[in-house]
Amino acid sequence: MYKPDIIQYISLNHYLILGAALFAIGLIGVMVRKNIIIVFMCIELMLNAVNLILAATSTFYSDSGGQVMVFFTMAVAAAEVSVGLAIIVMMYKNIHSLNIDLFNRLKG
Amino acid sequence: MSAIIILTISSLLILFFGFSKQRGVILPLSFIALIASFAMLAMGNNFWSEYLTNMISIQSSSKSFALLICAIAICIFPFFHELIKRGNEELADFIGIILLSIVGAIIMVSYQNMMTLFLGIEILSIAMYVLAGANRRSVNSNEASIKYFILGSFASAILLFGIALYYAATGSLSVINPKLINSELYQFSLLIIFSGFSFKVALAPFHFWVADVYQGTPTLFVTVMSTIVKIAGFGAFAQFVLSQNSVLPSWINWFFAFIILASMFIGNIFAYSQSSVKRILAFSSVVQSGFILMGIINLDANNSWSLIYYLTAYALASIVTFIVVYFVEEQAGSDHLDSFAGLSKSNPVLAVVMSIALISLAGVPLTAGFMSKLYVLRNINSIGFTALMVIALVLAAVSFYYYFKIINAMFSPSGDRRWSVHFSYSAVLVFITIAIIFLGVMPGVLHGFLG
Amino acid sequence: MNSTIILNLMLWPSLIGFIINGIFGSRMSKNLVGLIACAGPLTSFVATVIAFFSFRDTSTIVDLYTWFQFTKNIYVGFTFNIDNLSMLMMFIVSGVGTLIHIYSIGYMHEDKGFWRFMAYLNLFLFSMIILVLANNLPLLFAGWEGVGLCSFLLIGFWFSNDEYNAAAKKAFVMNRIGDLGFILAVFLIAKTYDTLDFKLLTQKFLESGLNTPVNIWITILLFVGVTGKSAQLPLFTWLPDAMAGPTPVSALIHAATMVTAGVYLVARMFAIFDMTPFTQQIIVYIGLATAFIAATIALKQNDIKKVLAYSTVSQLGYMVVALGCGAYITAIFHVMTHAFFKALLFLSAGSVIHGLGGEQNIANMGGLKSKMKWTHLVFLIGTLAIVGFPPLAGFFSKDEILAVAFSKNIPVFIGLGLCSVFTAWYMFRLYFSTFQGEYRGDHHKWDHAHESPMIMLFPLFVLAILSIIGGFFGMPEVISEHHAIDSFLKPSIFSKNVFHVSHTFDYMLWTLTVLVLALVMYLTYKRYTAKSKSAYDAQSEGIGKVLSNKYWLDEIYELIIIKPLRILSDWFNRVFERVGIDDVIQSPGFVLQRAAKGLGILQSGSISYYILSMIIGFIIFFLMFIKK
Amino acid sequence: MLLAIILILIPLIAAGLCFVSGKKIAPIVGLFGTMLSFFYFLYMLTVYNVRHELMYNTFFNWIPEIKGIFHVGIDGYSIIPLLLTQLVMLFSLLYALNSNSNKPASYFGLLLLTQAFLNGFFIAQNPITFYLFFELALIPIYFLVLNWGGAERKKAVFKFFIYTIFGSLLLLAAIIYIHSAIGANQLLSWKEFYFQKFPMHVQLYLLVAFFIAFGIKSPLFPLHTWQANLYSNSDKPTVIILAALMSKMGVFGLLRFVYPVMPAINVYQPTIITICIIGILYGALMAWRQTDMNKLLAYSSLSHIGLIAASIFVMNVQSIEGAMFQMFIHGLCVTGLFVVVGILESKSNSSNINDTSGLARIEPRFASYFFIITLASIGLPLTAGFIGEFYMLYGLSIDNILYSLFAGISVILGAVYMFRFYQSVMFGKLKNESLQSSSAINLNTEYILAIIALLVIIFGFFPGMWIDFAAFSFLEYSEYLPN
Repeated sequence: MYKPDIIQYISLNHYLILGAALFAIGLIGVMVRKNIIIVFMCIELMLNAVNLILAATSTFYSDSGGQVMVFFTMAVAAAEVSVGLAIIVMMYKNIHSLNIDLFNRLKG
Repeated sequence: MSAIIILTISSLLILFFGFSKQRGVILPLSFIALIASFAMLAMGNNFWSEYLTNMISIQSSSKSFALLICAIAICIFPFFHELIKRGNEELADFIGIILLSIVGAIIMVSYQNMMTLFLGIEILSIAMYVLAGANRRSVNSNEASIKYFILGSFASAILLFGIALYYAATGSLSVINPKLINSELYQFSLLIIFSGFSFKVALAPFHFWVADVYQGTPTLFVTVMSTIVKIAGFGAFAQFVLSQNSVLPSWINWFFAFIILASMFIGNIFAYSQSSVKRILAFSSVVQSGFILMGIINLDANNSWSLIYYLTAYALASIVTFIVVYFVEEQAGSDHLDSFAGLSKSNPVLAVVMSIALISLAGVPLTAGFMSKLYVLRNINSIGFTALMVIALVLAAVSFYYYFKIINAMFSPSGDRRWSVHFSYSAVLVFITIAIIFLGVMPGVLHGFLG
Repeated sequence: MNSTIILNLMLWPSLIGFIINGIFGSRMSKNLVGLIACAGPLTSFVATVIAFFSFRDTSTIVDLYTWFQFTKNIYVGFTFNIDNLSMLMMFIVSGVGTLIHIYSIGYMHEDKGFWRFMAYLNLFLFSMIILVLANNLPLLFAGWEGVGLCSFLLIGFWFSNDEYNAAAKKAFVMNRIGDLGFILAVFLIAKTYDTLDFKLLTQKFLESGLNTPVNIWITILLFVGVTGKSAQLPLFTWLPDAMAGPTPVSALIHAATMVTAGVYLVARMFAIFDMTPFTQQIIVYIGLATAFIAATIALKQNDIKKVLAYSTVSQLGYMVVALGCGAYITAIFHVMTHAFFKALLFLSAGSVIHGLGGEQNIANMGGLKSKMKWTHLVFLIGTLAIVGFPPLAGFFSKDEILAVAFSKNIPVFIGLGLCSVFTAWYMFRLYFSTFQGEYRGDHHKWDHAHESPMIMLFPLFVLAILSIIGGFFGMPEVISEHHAIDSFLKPSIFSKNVFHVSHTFDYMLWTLTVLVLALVMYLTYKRYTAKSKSAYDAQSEGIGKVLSNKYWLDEIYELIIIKPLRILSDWFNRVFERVGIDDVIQSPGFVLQRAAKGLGILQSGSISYYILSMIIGFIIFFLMFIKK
Repeated sequence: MLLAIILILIPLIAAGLCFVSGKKIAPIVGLFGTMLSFFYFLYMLTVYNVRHELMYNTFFNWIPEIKGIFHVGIDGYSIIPLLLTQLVMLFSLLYALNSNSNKPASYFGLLLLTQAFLNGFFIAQNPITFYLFFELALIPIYFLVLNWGGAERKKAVFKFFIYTIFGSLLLLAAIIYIHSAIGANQLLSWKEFYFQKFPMHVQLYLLVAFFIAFGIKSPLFPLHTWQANLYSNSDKPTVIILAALMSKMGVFGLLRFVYPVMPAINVYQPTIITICIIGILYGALMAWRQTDMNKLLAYSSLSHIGLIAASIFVMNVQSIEGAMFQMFIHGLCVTGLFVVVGILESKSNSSNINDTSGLARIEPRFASYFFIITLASIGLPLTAGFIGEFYMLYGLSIDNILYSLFAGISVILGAVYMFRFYQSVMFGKLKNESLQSSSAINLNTEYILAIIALLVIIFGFFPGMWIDFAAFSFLEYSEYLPN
């Protein structure tokens, strides 16, 4: 399979570190943001960070599995989004707000 | 494989029947589908797997996991007849979704490749997010689904990250005999993947969702969560460990031991102070996961049966408990301990089966729970974690405390008017209870059946 | 005649009487009950007589059956030994027992629990016979505790009175303290000599005639048992209280038979006592102290039975001194004579009480000789016998004890002499204040005062005769070469000790005795025949106060033993059980509750916190992974 | 056919029948079941050969995966506890028949279930089977007390339950450890277990586990705090089982389990025996000042059991014989005494010893039975109580005479508190005339008392063969003792 030259110059670790960084950003976002939509987007960010790693790795090993996996991930993410948005709509109907910190009635 | 297809098609059919007029067929159809798939699995022709480039193979241990899942589903389904109260569209939706989730579960326990693992987990989880929010009007249910959804997809992302690292380390998504395994990256990926699994099976410290979600979710669906999801999760866990066990680094046992310890402590301590029965059972399920994990330490194909035995015992017991909780909730409107007061007077059958199920969860001899604990404890003791075994048993005394707190409540004299549930429900419950005791009296049978 | 049959005839009749009376007594007529009750001891007595003629000077072992096989070598059977010592004791026990049974028929006739009383008496006799005939220590111990039990039952016979119950319990418990010593001694013997059979033991003792520490411990522990049963210091305080029981009980159990069991035990085990002089010293001094303390206390008692009780204690002191000197036969001799005259005194005192309708305080008596002349006569005989007026029974035995003491240890002799002066004093005081002078009580009783019926007098006469002639079995060599008791008991008690005193000493002693007695008689006559009760008031100062308060011994025991225990136990009950044990054991539970409360914040319900804590957990694992 | 396992099956089946049968029939079924097992056991006894090490045994591979073998049979140690169990269960059911409160079928079912598990416990021939019944026997008792008894029964039984479970889980840990230590060869009977040689520190751990497990069950001194409340709050037939049989489970367990840890015991003996002796005296002192009859008996049996445990720890033939015999006699006595307490309570609706007095005048027969049982329990010679105490104290004195000195003090204190109890309820003036009217002593309670009184006297005169049972088993197992 054809590898662009640039792959030779940038080692896999760089991709991994970049992915990890993106992943961490998303993760922290999930932790700190209150608006559920944003939290949701942060999760998407995490997934895409993973996608980056997968794509890079698959190219690196010239193994197509990774790229297939990326498509799977996208599809799954889409499904998640659909369900998630439905749940969020329900939430808005119930408490007329998108702040997840209002959801701490179940505890202890 | 054909089981998966049968279930998928039937779930689509059921969703379709939801709109159309023939609604009586929904439950029978689903039931038939389950039994058919069970039979298919039992016959176990692996005809399809090479068409899927060996991404799924329902072989020895995964086969027994899949069988277990179907069997448990068959045990649960009769109670979904209760859903008819909620109108037929919902009935169709929920049944369809549950069938799909079972498909996901079967995929989870039989994957050979990270892609199918991820796919299975997501199918199962997304279905569960929906079920958690099944009571659209109830804020609790809504909160449960939100929490489950956010935390769950977060965990999936973590797992996926682990998978990606694994891929980066080994250069292949297949879990079968990975290469380059002595790289740091590989071990790090293991750490992350196991953390992801731990979330799915609610092991401390990744257990936080479990209590809130169980409490908010409609109880019938909690039954599914606490049985099928857990079996599937541990099945996937076990599959991964089995595939890697030749190359797992030694520190992973300590990692497991640490998780077990954490689960024992946190689960018991939190359950100790609860007054909502569903929360008690939720936290106790954390403890039980800890015990099950004992079965996974240095798992290999020879002693995977002990894991299956434990899962069976746990699943049977928790079906009974949650169903009883469901009926009590129907009557008293809450799952608080006080609403169990006098159950022995108002409905002796439920009281007795609940007691036996709880006794089995606590692990008294002649119940399945005792045998399963015996197996896993002996397992960890034989690999030198004697201290861990002792601590686990000492903490189990606490678990006796909260299980028998429920029994005390049920046998307290404040018995008000009698109320009874439909005969067939009681019959199924009694049947399951007998199964629990039978497994406890003749522990060899299941192993023999699994071959 | 076959020894087994004779033994069975000696042993079982009283038990059979007990069973019959105990089960059917409530439905049977009183005469029948009395008949059955008396039949038991009488049969034993006859059997003893037969035994006396058939196996004299032999030691006949009868093994009925195996009680238990204790260790490989130690066989503990229902085994009995008919030798001269046990036969002599049997004569005393069954003979005096029979008389007292007969007496009781008259004495207790009016009582509702007559049948119960007779049954208990029979049971007592059975236990006593086991004690006397037993051939091994456990069996002797069985009798030993059996008599304790019966004394418990009989002291508390009128059980609706709580003081009597208390007295009964006190007696039993104090005996048990002694019994613990006894049983420990048994263990030591079993460990050291590997047998519990008297015959073998005596042989082994004589073989290994060593003064080893273990032997000293054995003897001391045995003697602890003796102090309990034979009312020596420090365990004698139960005996005066035991007078709560009906008078025949006091006569039979607490004067004639049970309390002499200790003396009998030491005489049985003479061999080991002979080889431990240290213990013998202890025994001598304890005996002396007991005799002295009891005698002095008796000087100030006004209850007719209490006086006799204390005199019993002091007489037991005499016997124990004799034992300590190694004069076992002398001790047994005094046991015999004492059984006669003390039983006589108690029974006649009982007859007085009976006649006066339950009056026991001598301050309210006097001049009774006109009312009950027979009782007066026999009481006088008893008094003379106990004070040792020649030639009555007490004279010879007591004189022998004094001689022994003189030959061993002069101070002890002087002490004993002093005691006998006291004895004379309180006995004559008792006699004069009861029978001489004028009556001091209320006249209602005086009018009803009457002589006892014949059935009560007959035993008195028999005992009176015995108290007169009883001494002649043991004439000192001054008078006759033949000392009957001595030669009779030698086969059983062949201890080497010899006591020789010069004849001049004997003569001096006798003259001194007579003179002192005459003096005391005169003084007491002057003092206690007066009309006023002033002589009977408890003094409020000086030595008199000490005596009338019995040296505060009970109070001291209460203070140093019972009270601390009670406080301790209350403290256990109120505080320690809860705080000291329960809370400590449950502390993990408390910790758990705290932890559950404290960790509750982790489950805060907020998603961000959940994720945070998950991340923290993950980081911990990551660090583990780094370190690994 | 003679098989030990039938001793489990008979009561088990009877229990099942009780559960299904109605309120009227259940008592008869239960009584029948108990009598059946009683006579079956007697029949076994007639054929039993004293010198035979193990008879009537059954075993099969119960948990094949871990070579867990189910093995029941009768050896010398089992005989006396089994006899006690059959007798006491018979008495307990007889008493339950006439206790005026109406008992549903499940009550008798649970009693029978208890008997089945207790029989199983006493005939268990290897640790796994032993543990199985050790924990099972707890469950029916738990439900018995939970549903029938005094006001605070819930709290009391819950405490008891959690304590006992804690102990038995430690025992489970120990057994699992032993089981995997034995490894390849299977743990068929006690001998394989006794054959094990563990390193010293392991022995110490095991010893601690055993001591806690059985010490809670018995109970021994520091672990007894559940006892008094439970006894005073549970129904009489139940408390009879608790005091007469459950407490024996503890000491019997010690007897079964101390062999492999004997070296450790020999090292730490002074400490262990001291703890036991403290317990003996503590129990006696506590019993002395109690006013509640049940609590008095509870503490008195704490004292007695402490003595038994101590003499098991010194482990010589006399002490073991004595312990065995005393288990039996204490079981009988405590049964009788609790029946007496039941009668007294039903006469003067109070369990305070000061609320009853002077009964001897109106109930002479009852008084004499009570008195004989009291004498046996304070160990008077020619009653059976003496034999056991004599043997045990001698066994202690073989190791150290001081042990028997201090343990012997409890014999004195025993007389103190038992006579205090007896005198204050039986003697004195007849306080309230209501006692006179209500005669709660009906026929079958009187039978129970008479039989027990007779037995303690008979065993007092003829203890011989009963002691031998224990002796032969001891000699048989003693080859595994360190010398």
